[in-house]
Amino acid sequence: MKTEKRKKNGKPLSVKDFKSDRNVKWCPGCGDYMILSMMQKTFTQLDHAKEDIVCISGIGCSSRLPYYLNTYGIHSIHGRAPAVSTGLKLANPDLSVWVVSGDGDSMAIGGNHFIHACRRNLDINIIIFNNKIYGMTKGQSSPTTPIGMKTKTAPYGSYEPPFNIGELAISAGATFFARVPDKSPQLLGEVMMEAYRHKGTSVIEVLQNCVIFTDGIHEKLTDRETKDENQLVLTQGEPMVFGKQNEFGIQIDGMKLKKVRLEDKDSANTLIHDATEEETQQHIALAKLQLPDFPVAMGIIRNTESTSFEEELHNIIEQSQKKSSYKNLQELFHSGNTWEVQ
Amino acid sequence: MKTEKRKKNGKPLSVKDFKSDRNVKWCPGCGDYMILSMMQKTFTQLDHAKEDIVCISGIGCSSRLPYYLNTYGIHSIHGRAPAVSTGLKLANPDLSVWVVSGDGDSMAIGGNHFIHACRRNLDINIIIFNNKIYGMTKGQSSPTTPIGMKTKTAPYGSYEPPFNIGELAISAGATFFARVPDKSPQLLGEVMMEAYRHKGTSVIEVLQNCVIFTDGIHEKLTDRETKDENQLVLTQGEPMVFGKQNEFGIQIDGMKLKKVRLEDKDSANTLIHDATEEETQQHIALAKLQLPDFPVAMGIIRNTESTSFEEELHNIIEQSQKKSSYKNLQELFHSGNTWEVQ
Amino acid sequence: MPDTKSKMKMRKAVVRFSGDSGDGMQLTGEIFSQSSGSAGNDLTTIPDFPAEIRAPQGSIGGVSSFQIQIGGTEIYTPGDEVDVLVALNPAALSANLKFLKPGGTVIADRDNFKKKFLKKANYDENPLEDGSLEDYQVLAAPASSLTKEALKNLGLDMQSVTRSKNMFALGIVYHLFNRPMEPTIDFFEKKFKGKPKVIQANMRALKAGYYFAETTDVLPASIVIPPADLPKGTYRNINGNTAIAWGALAAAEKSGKKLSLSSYPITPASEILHEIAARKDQGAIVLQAEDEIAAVCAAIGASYAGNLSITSTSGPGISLKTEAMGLAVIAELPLVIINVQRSGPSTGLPTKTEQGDLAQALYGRHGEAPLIVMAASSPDDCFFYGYQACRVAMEHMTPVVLLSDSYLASGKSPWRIPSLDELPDIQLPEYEGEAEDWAPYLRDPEFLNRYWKIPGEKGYEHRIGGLEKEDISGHLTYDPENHEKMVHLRQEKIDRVAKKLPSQEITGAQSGNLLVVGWGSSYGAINSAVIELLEEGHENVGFTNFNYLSPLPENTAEIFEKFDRILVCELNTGQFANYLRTKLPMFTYEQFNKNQAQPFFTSEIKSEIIKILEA
Amino acid sequence: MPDTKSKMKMRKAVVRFSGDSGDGMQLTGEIFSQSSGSAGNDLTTIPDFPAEIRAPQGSIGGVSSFQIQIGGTEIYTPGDEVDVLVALNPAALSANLKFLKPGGTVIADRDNFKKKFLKKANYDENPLEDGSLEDYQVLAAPASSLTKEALKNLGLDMQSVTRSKNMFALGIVYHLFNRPMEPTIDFFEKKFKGKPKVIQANMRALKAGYYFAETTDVLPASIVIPPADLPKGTYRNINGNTAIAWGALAAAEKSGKKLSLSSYPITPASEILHEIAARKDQGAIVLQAEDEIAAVCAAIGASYAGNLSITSTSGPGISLKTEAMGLAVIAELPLVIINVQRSGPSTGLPTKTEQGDLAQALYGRHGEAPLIVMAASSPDDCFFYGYQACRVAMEHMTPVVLLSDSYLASGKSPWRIPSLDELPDIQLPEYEGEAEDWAPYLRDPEFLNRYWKIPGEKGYEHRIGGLEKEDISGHLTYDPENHEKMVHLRQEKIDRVAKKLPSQEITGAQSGNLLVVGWGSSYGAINSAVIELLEEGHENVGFTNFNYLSPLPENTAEIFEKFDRILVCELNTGQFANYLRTKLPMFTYEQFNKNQAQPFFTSEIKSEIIKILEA
Ligand SMILES: Cc1ncc(C[n+]2csc(CCOP(=O)(O)OP(=O)(O)O)c2C)c(N)n1
Ligand SMILES: Cc1ncc(C[n+]2csc(CCOP(=O)(O)OP(=O)(O)O)c2C)c(N)n1
Ligand code: SF4
Ligand code: SF4
Ligand SMILES: [Mg+2]
Ligand SMILES: [Mg+2]
Repeated sequence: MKTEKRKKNGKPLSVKDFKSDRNVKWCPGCGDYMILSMMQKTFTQLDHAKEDIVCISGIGCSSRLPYYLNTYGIHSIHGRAPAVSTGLKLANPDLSVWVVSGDGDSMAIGGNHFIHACRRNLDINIIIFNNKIYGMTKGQSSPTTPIGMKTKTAPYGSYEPPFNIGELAISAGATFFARVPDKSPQLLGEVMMEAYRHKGTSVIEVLQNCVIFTDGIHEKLTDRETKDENQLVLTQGEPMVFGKQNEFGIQIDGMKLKKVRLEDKDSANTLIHDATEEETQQHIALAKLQLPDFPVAMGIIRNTESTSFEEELHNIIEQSQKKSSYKNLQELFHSGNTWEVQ
Repeated sequence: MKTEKRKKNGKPLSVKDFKSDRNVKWCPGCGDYMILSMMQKTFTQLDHAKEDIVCISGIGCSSRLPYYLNTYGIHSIHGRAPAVSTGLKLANPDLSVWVVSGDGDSMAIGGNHFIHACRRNLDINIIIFNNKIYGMTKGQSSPTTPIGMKTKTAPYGSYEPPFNIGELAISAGATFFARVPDKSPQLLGEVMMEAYRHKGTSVIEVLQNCVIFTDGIHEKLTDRETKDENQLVLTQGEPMVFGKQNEFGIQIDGMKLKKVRLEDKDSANTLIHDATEEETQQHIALAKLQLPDFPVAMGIIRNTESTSFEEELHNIIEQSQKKSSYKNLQELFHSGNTWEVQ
Repeated sequence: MPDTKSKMKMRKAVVRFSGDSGDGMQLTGEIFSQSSGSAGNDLTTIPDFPAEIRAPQGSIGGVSSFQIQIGGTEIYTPGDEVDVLVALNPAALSANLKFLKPGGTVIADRDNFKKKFLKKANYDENPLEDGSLEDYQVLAAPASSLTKEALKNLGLDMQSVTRSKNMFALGIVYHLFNRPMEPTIDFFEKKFKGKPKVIQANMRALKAGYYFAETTDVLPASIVIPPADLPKGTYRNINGNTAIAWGALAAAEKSGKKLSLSSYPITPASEILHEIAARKDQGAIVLQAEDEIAAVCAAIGASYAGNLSITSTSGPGISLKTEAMGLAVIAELPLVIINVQRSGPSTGLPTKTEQGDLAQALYGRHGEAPLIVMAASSPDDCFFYGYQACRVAMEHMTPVVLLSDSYLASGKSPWRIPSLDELPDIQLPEYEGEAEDWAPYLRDPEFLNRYWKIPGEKGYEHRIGGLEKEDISGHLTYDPENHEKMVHLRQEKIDRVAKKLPSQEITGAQSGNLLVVGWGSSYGAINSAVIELLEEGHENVGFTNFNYLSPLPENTAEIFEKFDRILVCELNTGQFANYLRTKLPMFTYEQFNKNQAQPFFTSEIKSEIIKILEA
Repeated sequence: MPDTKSKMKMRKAVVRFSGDSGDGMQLTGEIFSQSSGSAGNDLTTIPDFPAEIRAPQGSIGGVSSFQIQIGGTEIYTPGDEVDVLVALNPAALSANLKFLKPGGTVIADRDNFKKKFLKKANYDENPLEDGSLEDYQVLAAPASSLTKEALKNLGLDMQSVTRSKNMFALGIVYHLFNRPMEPTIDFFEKKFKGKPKVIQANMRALKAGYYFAETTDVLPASIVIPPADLPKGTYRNINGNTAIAWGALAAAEKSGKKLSLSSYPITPASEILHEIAARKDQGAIVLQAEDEIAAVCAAIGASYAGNLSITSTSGPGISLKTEAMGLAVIAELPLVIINVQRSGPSTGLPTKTEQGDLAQALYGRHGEAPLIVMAASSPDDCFFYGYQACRVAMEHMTPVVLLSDSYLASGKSPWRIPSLDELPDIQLPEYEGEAEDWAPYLRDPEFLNRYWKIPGEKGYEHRIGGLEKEDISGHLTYDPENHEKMVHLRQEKIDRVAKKLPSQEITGAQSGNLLVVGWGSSYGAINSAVIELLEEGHENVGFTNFNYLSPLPENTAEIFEKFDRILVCELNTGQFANYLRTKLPMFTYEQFNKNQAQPFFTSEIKSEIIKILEA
């Protein structure tokens, strides 16, 4: 209701409307710029009015983003953006809430809030800028740092097995998960719009390049030469094929996925992508595909229907209000045993 | 090395050796008693000497356990036992470390430490007493409380989708996951012993009955009448069959599992359990099987090989010590630019 | 009813109900409280039950007790010493005899004093028979057997029959205190509606006890407590946790805001969460968060969204909320943080009371992060301070820490139910200028609070956060002078709240020799002590109890100046005394402290004061 | 080298190198520090770089600076006002001119003062030409072009050539201060081993600058700073973070314990974690935890396991560690918590300095949870206090909070490298009685610490935790008297550490009119101020700086008594002053506070003292 009213009254918004008056202070060349710009672009297309959008972040280079976005926003504390947004969204379910976070912010200190946001399925959109490093604090390992990579805290090479963000999110209950490289703006825009449309927690992992500390870390995936072979771009209802000439496909083999070079005969067995499937196994398997044996899955891996947490809660509130023995506070206060003093 | 020395010198231990002098204070009938008793029994069979065992817990009814176990132990703070044990195990990898926790302790406040313990693959054993409620604080919802159940904090019925502990653990990286009802002591003992033998983080979910707040919550699984049909007890290398006459089996259907009534012809397709398989999909699918459509999987669902975190770290320490430019601290202190004042 | 006993008038009396955890002592006590309230007495109650969820039956560890002080005068504590002790089994007697006054009355269930239970309570001999109770008046009633008798033919199972003996004991107490049974029978009918057998069982047991007492000669006289002189109105008993929850609900209604509560369970604060979770039926928006950090962060989100936002916890939870509280301070968001203190440090003695978290409330955050600190002083005034905390938070755009404690949380006292009209108005910090002139950190010139603009308001889009900001514009800045300005400004904003606070008042002497100072829940014991001392002729003693701690009321120094000596009494090692030393260093503070994880006794305070007066 | 200039002797001088973030100013400064150290000067340095990881080139926000004070006398601060300012571009000049003394020297790269860069620095006119610098001595050298000239034919890419201009500037400064170039050229050879072109480039640029200065007449006289009178030994420059890390490594080695560090990265503490992570080559066991809570909990685990266990962080991280610190207190485990303070509240000004977390260190936990608090006062003494913190923690079985701050962390001063023998012995709390007599909370009769028995020791199996425990046995108990005893005992254990601490000492007047009090890192500025005042004839002023805050040194009151007035200077609103008011309420404390997220200037302290003396 509210949404429609706003749409009618407002004049169409432009990217400029979403630019704040603050100077953007990321390093020149940082992948964060593209994400910001796609958010601004996406926001012009939302059904929500500008004043009904809230962007909440934690701490990190990525988490500076709300300052550059002319909406309501909170630059909160390290790792806590999902928690802050949970309180906010429950308090006012009419808002469109966007969480912006880094791989350290959401996978290290914020891991608990992240998995609980996924579990609850609050209708918020969480964008994780995965540069596989702590940018803001100058180059320490994060829980997505690959084994072997040298960082300030792993001077002899990292030896911690990294999280796969998609696997963790889906297992924790996320009903929407997508992955996009910062270098694919169009896909990023589409994914953001789908995340917006999806009811429930949407997690978008953006493979983001940090020019200072992990420059080129996603290169194999984004390089013009190699990207067709190394990205499996998923489209709902379409077969999972990739390669310059779509010469490869993904098929199943027991409960695993296998990569095949497509000959005419086996293209029939190529999996058709269904992000809306309830079961998580296939989505998890897709999220886990890695180089060099497999391409990395991009686009919307999971997108299933279910009631959002705030709907559930507000339904219960409504129901219990209807059924309550107390019409108002005074009745509550006077319930049970009372007595008069004259 | 150490272990062997100890074994030789010590006399065989009995359950009594592991009983502390404190009165056990759980409610009469609580499922925790059985878990304690199976731990004490298992400990008599370990290669580790009694003084090399440490039991670390958080806060909750379950977390009182270390007081009743005559080993070294820490009753730490709510949710933090995996973190405490990480520091302890890294400091002294020779110890056998057992974490005891509740569903609230490890899935709510301790969720982050839990997933990071699974990710790192430290060689510790985490036993989660899953009574699907906060016992100690008298009956609030936990992240494993089923939807619809009334609790002190969900007086109108719970509306939060619960975590599946196994799914979360495996996705976070756990190399060992098992599930056992408190009413199956023998299986519990076997699983504990396997967890002990397994190198890396072992997670054991015990379906524990809280006689006060969730009495009978696991009844369908443990009741003599129904348990054969409702439990799928997994054994390494054996087909996945269940039912009073093993008349049902589990097979695959795309990337999903399906339950079939076994006729001679299709028993060949019945899955053979392989807990050692690297890929996680099948283990996750097993961990997620639920009533009423499926039996619940019990026993060791996943048990894969990999180097433990403390081994990795101590290897690097050794390597870097060998390669270091500084033989000792004095050399470090004098490295770089120094000058003399006479 | 024929009145066969002589009557003894008492100004106040303390009754303690005790028995096994399964004996229903809390309910028994509650019913007696209600009947006392209805009889016009003032009262205060306190439960005392095992830390274990279910301790072994008949053991000393498993004793559950309920203490109540009732009076024809104002009652501030559940009483130091007990006049009447109900002990349903040997363990209850063993655990509670130490509280009984010399000459006090014991009402015991003789049937339960058999070998098995005596042994569990470490008695070699039956104390009802071996003469060890000769300093007391003992009514050893065959409660179990007479209850069984009274309930036969009802068709109830044995367990239900046995359990009804608590009502038998209550019947004896009713007779002892000349209480009418009708209102209680009405209560049974309401509470057990649809379960006629249970109603019957309770009623019959109650009556059996009453008539047993009437026909026995053991109790020398029945006691009459005249009604107390309380303000007119409708009353109910309330505990501190419910009162805080209701105070917040009232503040939401009065301010026209929705109430958001985000909490994580912890003893002894959980009940606030339980109550508000049940109050979804009043529109409350409740989140049981995954931990205390999530709870306070969600509360910050709800506050930014424009709701009246609160989070409730106890010590360990507060420690976890520390970081986010700093964010609320620098962001200048309204937020109420309720700390129902328990005994520390660390996990400490989680079911016991202490005033140990004051220093943390004042100084617990990194950097200079001032906020409001207030404390409730009785179970019923938890309602008012719950309300006030919400009001001050919203009016001044600041986090407020409200300190309660285990003692207030579980204790009960009669609460006069106010109408919403009686409660002070809540003036939300509404911006009234032009949209163009507004800025996120534009301030009210008098109180320095900023204005509360919330998502959904067009043209007021703005970002807040934890980085230092330029005043007014809210833009990030590293400017040294600006930081200095903001540090002072945030403190000054808190200090100016004092202008709105009521003056600090003194009970007893308005000037003189000794001013006794308390804060929060020590109020009851100190007040009783000082009143008794005044009655005993110590005219030189005054008492003042602080509910507002940061900022202190404006006239604090003025009051302190009027006395030669100042004695600060608190349940910690001197945290408030130390705070006063920093705020008003010109005075000398003596201390009386207790660190036993239990409230002050009136007698302790009295003798300390006398010691000082006589020194 | 022919000496063509007159020489000017100075006792101390301040040089500030500034340029764009890409200009290598930090390295330039470091090299100058080393050469100053080698020349026998005492010194203190401080870097000052943008908060952004990479700010736009040529902008004022992108200026990176490095300041150093060198002296033939002891040097305690990087200096208030600058004698020589190197400014490689207009932005650097614009940002730093305010620090330059009237009459001071500017060394600028004339080649960079062109339109584009002038504009970025908001200059309409070229300040090197418009006369606006006429109060200063200006050497506008064509640094870029001469460097290019000097490096031609080397075959280096343009960028490397351009970048070498910092060495040209350094060459000028070397000539100005009569510094030999050889040691620096040796350094190039070591640092750039295997890259002969880079060695050549740096060397040529340095020499070009040197000879340019020699042949130009603009600088009137070259400066000679005589060597300072420092204790004999081998020295190196060290910053506070490295010094703390090394102090802990030394304590581990000295005590025969392994070092465990569990930390989560945070500015400005991360470097301690980086350094110890690299010191796996010395056997250090390092965990980068998932958050600060995990870090402190892992540290508790490592401590129970028997390692020297530390955790390092800054304000927001400390707030998160609060709860677990309480566990370490009640469990009585050795643990060092390092807080490299930054400017708060909340995220605050994360790269800036403040002494804002003292009150939190003292009172930040729920319940009564006393621990040791100490603070380092210079970059080099961070080594000693790092060592001491570890020593006290282990000897007394207690958590210790060590306070450093951003200023100490990034500043450098010369450190005389000690041998391990020189360091105080560490006496581990070894139990020497019979195994049967041992109990987990059995205590040393003198210092009340319990003994450290660790997993692996047969016959000493025991459990610890956060619940209140009976003394000696460690069994859980709710006994009221026991709790009171334990509350006092935990405090007394901390207080008794004072017996082992050195006496607090006074600089300047040992009694008299005014005692200036500081703590931690304010030492440098206050000490310089007081020394200057003494030299100027203010004989009545003494100065004492506290490194041990909880407990205070035993002779603190004794010292305070000797002065008429006490002035407490600190970078917060008065946290230490307030603490003193609670500990020693018999004295009156005046305050001088600064909340600008930057250290005191010597001049500020001086003028405050003079104001007080003259009042
Ligand atoms: C409680 C707390 N701990 C640590 C920090 C320091 N800190 C700020 S950002 C950050 C990590 C940022 O990494 P990431 O989330 O990956 O964001 P990026 O900078 O890479 O975008 C850390 C550790 C903090 N601000 N607060
Ligand atoms: C920081 C903190 N928050 C809250 C609590 C209160 N608390 C103690 S145990 C517990 C939950 C216990 O539930 P669970 O882990 O499922 O254990 P159970 O008692 O059911 O075995 C809670 C919330 C606490 N002790 N510390
Ligand atoms: S440090 Fe990396 S992530 Fe941060 S702004 Fe620079 S390029 Fe971007
Ligand atoms: S409350 Fe439940 S979980 Fe706790 S001891 Fe009792 S039965 Fe066991
Ligand atoms: Mg990152
Ligand atoms: Mg539980």
